[in-house]
Amino acid sequence: MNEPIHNTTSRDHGPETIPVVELRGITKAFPGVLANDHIDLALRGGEVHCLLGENGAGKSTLMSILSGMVQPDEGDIRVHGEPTRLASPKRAIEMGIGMVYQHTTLVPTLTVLDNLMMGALGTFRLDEAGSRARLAEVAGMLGVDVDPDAETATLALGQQQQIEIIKALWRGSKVLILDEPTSMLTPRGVEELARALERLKGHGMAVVLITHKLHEATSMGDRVTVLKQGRVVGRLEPDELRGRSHDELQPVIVAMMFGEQEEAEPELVELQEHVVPVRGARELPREALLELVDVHVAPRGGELGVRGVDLSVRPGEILGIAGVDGNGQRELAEAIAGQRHVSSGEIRFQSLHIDRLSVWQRERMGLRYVSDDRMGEGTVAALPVGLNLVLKRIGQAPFWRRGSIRHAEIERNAREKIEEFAIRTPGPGTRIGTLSGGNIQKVVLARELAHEPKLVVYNKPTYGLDIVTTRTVRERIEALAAEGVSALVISTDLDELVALCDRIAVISRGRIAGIVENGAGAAQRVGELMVGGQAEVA
Amino acid sequence: GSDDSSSTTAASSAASIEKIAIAAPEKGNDYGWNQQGVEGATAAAESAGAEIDVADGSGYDDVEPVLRRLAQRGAKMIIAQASGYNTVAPKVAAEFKVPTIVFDSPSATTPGEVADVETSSQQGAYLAGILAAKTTKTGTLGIVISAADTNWFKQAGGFAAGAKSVNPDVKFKMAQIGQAAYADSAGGKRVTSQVIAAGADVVFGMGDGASFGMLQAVETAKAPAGADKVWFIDVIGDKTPIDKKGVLLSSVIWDFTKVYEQAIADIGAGTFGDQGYDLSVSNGISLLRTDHASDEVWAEIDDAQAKIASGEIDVPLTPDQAAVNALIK
Amino acid sequence: MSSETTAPSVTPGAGETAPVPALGRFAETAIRSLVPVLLALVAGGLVLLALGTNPITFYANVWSGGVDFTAWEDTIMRMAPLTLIACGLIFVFKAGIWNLGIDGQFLLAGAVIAGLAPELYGNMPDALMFFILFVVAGVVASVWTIIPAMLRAYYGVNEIITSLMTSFIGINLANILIKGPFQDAASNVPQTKAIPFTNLLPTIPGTRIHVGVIVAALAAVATWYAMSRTSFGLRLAILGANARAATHVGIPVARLIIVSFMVSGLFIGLAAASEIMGIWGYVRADWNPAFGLLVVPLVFLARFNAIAVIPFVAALALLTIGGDFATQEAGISNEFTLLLVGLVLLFMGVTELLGRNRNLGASYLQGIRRKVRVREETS
Amino acid sequence: MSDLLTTDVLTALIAGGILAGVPLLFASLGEMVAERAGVLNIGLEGYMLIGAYFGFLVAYHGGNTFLGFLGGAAAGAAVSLIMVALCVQMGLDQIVVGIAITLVAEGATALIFDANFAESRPTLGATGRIDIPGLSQLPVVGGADTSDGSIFSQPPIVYIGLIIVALTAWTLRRTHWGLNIRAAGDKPSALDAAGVSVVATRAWATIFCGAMAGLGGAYLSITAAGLFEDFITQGRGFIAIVLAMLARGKALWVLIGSFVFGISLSISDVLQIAGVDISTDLVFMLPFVTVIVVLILFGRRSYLPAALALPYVRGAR
Ligand SMILES: Nc1ncnc2c1ncn2[C@@H]1O[C@H](COP(=O)(O)OP(=O)(O)OP(=O)(O)O)[C@@H](O)[C@H]1O
Ligand SMILES: Nc1ncnc2c1ncn2[C@@H]1O[C@H](COP(=O)(O)OP(=O)(O)OP(=O)(O)O)[C@@H](O)[C@H]1O
Ligand SMILES: [Mg+2]
Ligand SMILES: [Mg+2]
Repeated sequence: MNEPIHNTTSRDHGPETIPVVELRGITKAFPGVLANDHIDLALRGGEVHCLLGENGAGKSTLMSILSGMVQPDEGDIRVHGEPTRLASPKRAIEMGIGMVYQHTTLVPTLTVLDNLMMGALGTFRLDEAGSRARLAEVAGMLGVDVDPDAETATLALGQQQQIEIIKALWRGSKVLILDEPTSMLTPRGVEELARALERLKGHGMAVVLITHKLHEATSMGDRVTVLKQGRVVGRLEPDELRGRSHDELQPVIVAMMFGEQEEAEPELVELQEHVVPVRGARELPREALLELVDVHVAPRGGELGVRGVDLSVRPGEILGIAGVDGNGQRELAEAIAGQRHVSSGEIRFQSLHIDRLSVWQRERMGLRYVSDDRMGEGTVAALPVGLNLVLKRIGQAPFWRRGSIRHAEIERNAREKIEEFAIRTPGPGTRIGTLSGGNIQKVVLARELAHEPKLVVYNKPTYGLDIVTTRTVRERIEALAAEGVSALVISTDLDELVALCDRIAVISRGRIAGIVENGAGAAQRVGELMVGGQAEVA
Repeated sequence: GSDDSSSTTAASSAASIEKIAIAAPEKGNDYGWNQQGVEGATAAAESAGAEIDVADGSGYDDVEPVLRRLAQRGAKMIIAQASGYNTVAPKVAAEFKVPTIVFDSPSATTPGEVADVETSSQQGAYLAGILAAKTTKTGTLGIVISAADTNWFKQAGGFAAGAKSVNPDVKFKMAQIGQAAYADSAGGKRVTSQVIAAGADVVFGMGDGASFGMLQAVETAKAPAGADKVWFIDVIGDKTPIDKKGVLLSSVIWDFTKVYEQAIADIGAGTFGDQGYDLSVSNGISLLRTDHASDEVWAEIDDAQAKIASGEIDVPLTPDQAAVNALIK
Repeated sequence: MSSETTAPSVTPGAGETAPVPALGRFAETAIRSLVPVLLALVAGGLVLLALGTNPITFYANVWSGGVDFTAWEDTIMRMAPLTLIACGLIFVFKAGIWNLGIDGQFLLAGAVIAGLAPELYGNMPDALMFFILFVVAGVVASVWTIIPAMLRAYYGVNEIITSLMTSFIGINLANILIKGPFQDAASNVPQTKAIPFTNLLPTIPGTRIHVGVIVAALAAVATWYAMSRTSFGLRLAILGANARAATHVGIPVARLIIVSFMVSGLFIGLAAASEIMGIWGYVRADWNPAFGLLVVPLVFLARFNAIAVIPFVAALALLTIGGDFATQEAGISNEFTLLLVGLVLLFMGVTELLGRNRNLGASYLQGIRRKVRVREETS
Repeated sequence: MSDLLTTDVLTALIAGGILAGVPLLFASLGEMVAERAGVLNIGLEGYMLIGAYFGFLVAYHGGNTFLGFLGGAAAGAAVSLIMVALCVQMGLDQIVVGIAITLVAEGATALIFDANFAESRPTLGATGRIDIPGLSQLPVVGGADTSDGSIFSQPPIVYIGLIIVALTAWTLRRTHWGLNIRAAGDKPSALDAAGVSVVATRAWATIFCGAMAGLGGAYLSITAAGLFEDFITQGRGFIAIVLAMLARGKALWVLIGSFVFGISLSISDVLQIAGVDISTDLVFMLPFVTVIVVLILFGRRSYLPAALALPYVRGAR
């Protein structure tokens, strides 16, 4: 271990150089799904290779094969030209492949240093001193700063992401795979990541970057591969990327990703994040639908809690909550939804005090919550899609009559929602846990938006979604707002908030640092508040 | 009680009994209660010329099917060798009209169906007390019981009374292993060691499996100050075959043979169940004779036994801990 | 792969939703139930041979001991408490809650009603007395689950620890009650006063089988219905599958934990009432049939299905009743029965696993399910 | 009451506490380690029984108690291989298999013991002790000249046990094995992703658990009872599980818990011997009642590994 990262910069990547890793004809089937269908992919040193594709296209599966987590049904893998079987993550690590998974692989109860030392070979005793030195080295290479003794659970997601990257580089990897590393990061975090990747490229590393944000692909990627339904449907070589602007590249990529669908070209062009216009002011009723007065929520292990938040949302209004992840957003959302007690202060909904009402009662009043943790709490993986769609209606007509389930109603409802939200699933009876993230998110939305919502709290509603799904979700939020359904949209993605909201509040260290009316220059001011808010306490 | 003088004549006249059966909770090789029961029943069957059907190791919980099966297999008398059987056995007896012997349930005695056996084991324990008091060097006697069991309390009291009849100043260290630690041999060893550490050099131990732990504790114990050896007095059965270290001073033997012979005789005479039986020094309770005590001591014990049988000595009955405590304090 | 399988939305037949033909499913179930029993019998037979016992005779004796004469009635009666306990366990296990304090709950309820019965007996119609005793037993056992339930519900204290601890305490408490306030003054062994065996639970006409068996059968049907058809059952299933999701969808988790614990106690109490009022009429100190440990695995093998658990319970009852006779005949320790039950469990697990890999159908065990799915998928 | 204060009685109290506590110490130490790795060994009682039987057997035939301890540990480890194969490897339910192991062990040991030793009922002699020079002459805590010793006069296995406790604590905290074990219980997917075999980590932890429980059982039969008896463990395996969980993953707390429990059993004996009339039912309940009361009064979330009793399957959804 601890071997220094090679400084062999191989800037020239002509076809004559052997790729660090080469995948040929990789095929992988899951029940009902062909996740990877004869995929070829070559990764070269000193390059960032962007992997794009809609939700469920098979990106994570392909990378899991590369990291030894999943075994392919067919195809072969060459590392430095040598045919290699990556039978386990251990083998992959030995072959110099480091992976940052889509879902965190840090042990929350361990310290940062423990997490990094895990799996290191050679010694019996933990080599703390050596590991600290190594941490300093890798952190320096990435240009980040981490506390080795912090308990991992207490760190913000952005910091956890950095540790994941450090972990992937820890044993001197030549290949670094990042599965959607940016979806939780602020624009600043993304910039930092981009700089770090630049440095790694400089050290000759091959980087795979999976993202749903095309501008990240065009700005950071040296090479692009687009997957669709398990197949490679398009590639952009370095010479095709170099020297072309984002606006030129975007339609090309979009066409590759969604080209076969019936959507018309002009619409597709509108998918570009920056094209969505900033919302103008709307006429809204005066009286508040939801009001928070000096709300405090006690923190649980590692959280900040909420410390005196005042907010009000009017009928039909879309209020954004911007801020770096881990500043009390989840606590706030859960307090409104009723999943947590408010330690002091008041929550009023439709002028009623709801502090003491249960989740269930609030749901019946039309207060809905789209959780940011769709796998952990939003759905029950072992239950079928059909039941997941009615989880918040258990015992209610028409799905239950006198306490007994009516399968026909549930099935009918499921078919309706699958159709309406274009959920990709083999059927209503499929266990939801096997769907791709985007499709799980659609099930959650379909459930929350049914049965006359009045106000919906969305926590990172488009996290991890592909562009088409993202657009669908945003359109729904707007369409509902037009019908008078309010929305509280919590997001770390400023662009999203600017595109959607009437007003944007900035949350920082459990407090509201300020509220900005959306309009020209709003993004600027929100950004300032976010920075200022941090500075205020730090 | 019943007179035992007629047992031999009765046995020969009871030709109608072809088969007797016994159900016992544990296996009949425990050097204790179950072995005594099975051996007694076997001997009684033999002397009556009857077949014996042994259902040992029947446990306590599934005994009804066992008893029913014994009845259905043609037993003409069933011995339900456990006080824990004393509610189920009469039920089966009534249904199959089989004379049945139960224990510790005087009210169950029913003419023609059920006869209860009471054990005056305190009488034997009294003799053990005499032996212990004659043997002890430290003047402190240990009493270890494996459970809060009436039979154990009765014997503890008899033991104390017997010892005090020899030496009123003798001290007692008594301890119970657990609520139902009949088979906790590790507990038996632990508690016995502590009783010895508290000064006892003769330990009167009552338990089933736990007795083996007590015996082991005595075997490995360091004698308390003033004594050169620690002795063990057992109950019910005869552990001589496994007493490798020669620490078994004696045992209060419960021999059921005569009682069972009497019951067979009573069936023949049509008087079964008219009254219960009493196992006493006159028909089966005795002290195991070893050569660890002098002949004078044994003579004294024989004398006491005769006096108990004749009623000259009245051994106190101590059915619970409180009654025992009153005696040993 | 054909091109049809490329789109994620096709081949609905694969995996999850494939309908299994009814006969095939039945055959599989039969195979899965019989093979492990046969394997266990073979393994047990080898042990018997080693001990110098003829296995064929031995097993024939198990059967005849459990069925011949009137033993079949005992076997059926033994099923009553086992089934009731199994029902109780389904309510907690399905919710992912480990109530392992069965014996304490069972004995405490038994001790209380055994102490109460002589007081009521003769003062009211028997039917009323039995009703009261069943209710009291259910209430006592379910009250005895409250401490583990509340500690789990409000403090998140692991209920395996607390239910085991309260079980030890309950067993001791039952003994204290039996030897103290409930001691039969007329008896010099520690036990409660008995109600006459002629006045125990009524029997099914023409048999000795007490009506506790009917209570148990009704309980099994009710449990099955509640778990598979009602919203209550689904809430328990969600709690068991994902407790955070339960909170999120508005299930009152703390309350549900307490309710499921108490329902499980209720059934365990009913089991005690049925056993004591149906068979014993009193309780002896130190009486502990220790049903808990035997029933827990059956509930798993039946995959928390109250109807499916009945054949397992029947097999266990037959084995415990007939095993006593067979071991006596063979002159070996009756603990052989335990060995056999344990072997059946082990082989059931193994068969299950092999069966899944040969795609015999759905699995018995929660745990292997996930594992096996992936195996299939990766193979 | 003055009887209570004699040095002999106090020594016996400590000796009794150690006799009762050591089997629990070994078994719950093993269980604690396995639990940290995510394996719940409900079959601890079974491991202990098998360890007790084979420990006794080896000590009896080999004529050497130390061999007996090794034999018990080896037998316990061997039985735990069932758990390794069925649960750790194949992912069968840990509770079902654990209970099956207990039942098989209860049945098998009773059966074999009955067939081999029911008539002869052999016992072993006292286990040899080592006296810590100087200290073993101290009153009460010394115990050189008493039957069962005291703190400074115990069989080597007791001191070895203390060393194992210290080593376990150190290993869990300071070594790669320890780190792997902690990760395997809290987040096995992370351990797997780091290139360490979750199966191997859990397997070793389970084997350690089996060996320790077997050793505890062997101590029970060889030293604490000096003989074997059907069901000699008398539910101690389950008490050890409770103690392991209460220890919250800390070896030191296993040590404290075991001896507190041992001493509390021993105290009830001593009180009775001293003539204090006390129900053993009550005394036996006391440690548990105390813990429950403490939990109710100060009840806070108890720490148990997040992945306890869950099979790990790479990439499962
Ligand atoms: N373990 C599994 N069991 C069953 N199906 C699976 C499994 N893993 C992946 N799939 C399926 O394989 C397909 C590809 O999934 P994958 O996670 O690779 O998509 P992705 O491109 O990473 O999507 P996203 O952008 O949502 O992360 C999906 O349809 C998914 O449902
Ligand atoms: N009370 C309930 N009401 C409605 N649906 C339920 C209920 N309990 C479970 N379900 C769901 O209904 C389906 C069938 O239930 P169940 O788990 O009993 O069947 P199963 O044969 O065991 O299925 P599996 O093989 O998936 O375990 C499952 O998807 C289950 O999640
Ligand atoms: Mg993915
Ligand atoms: Mg199911």
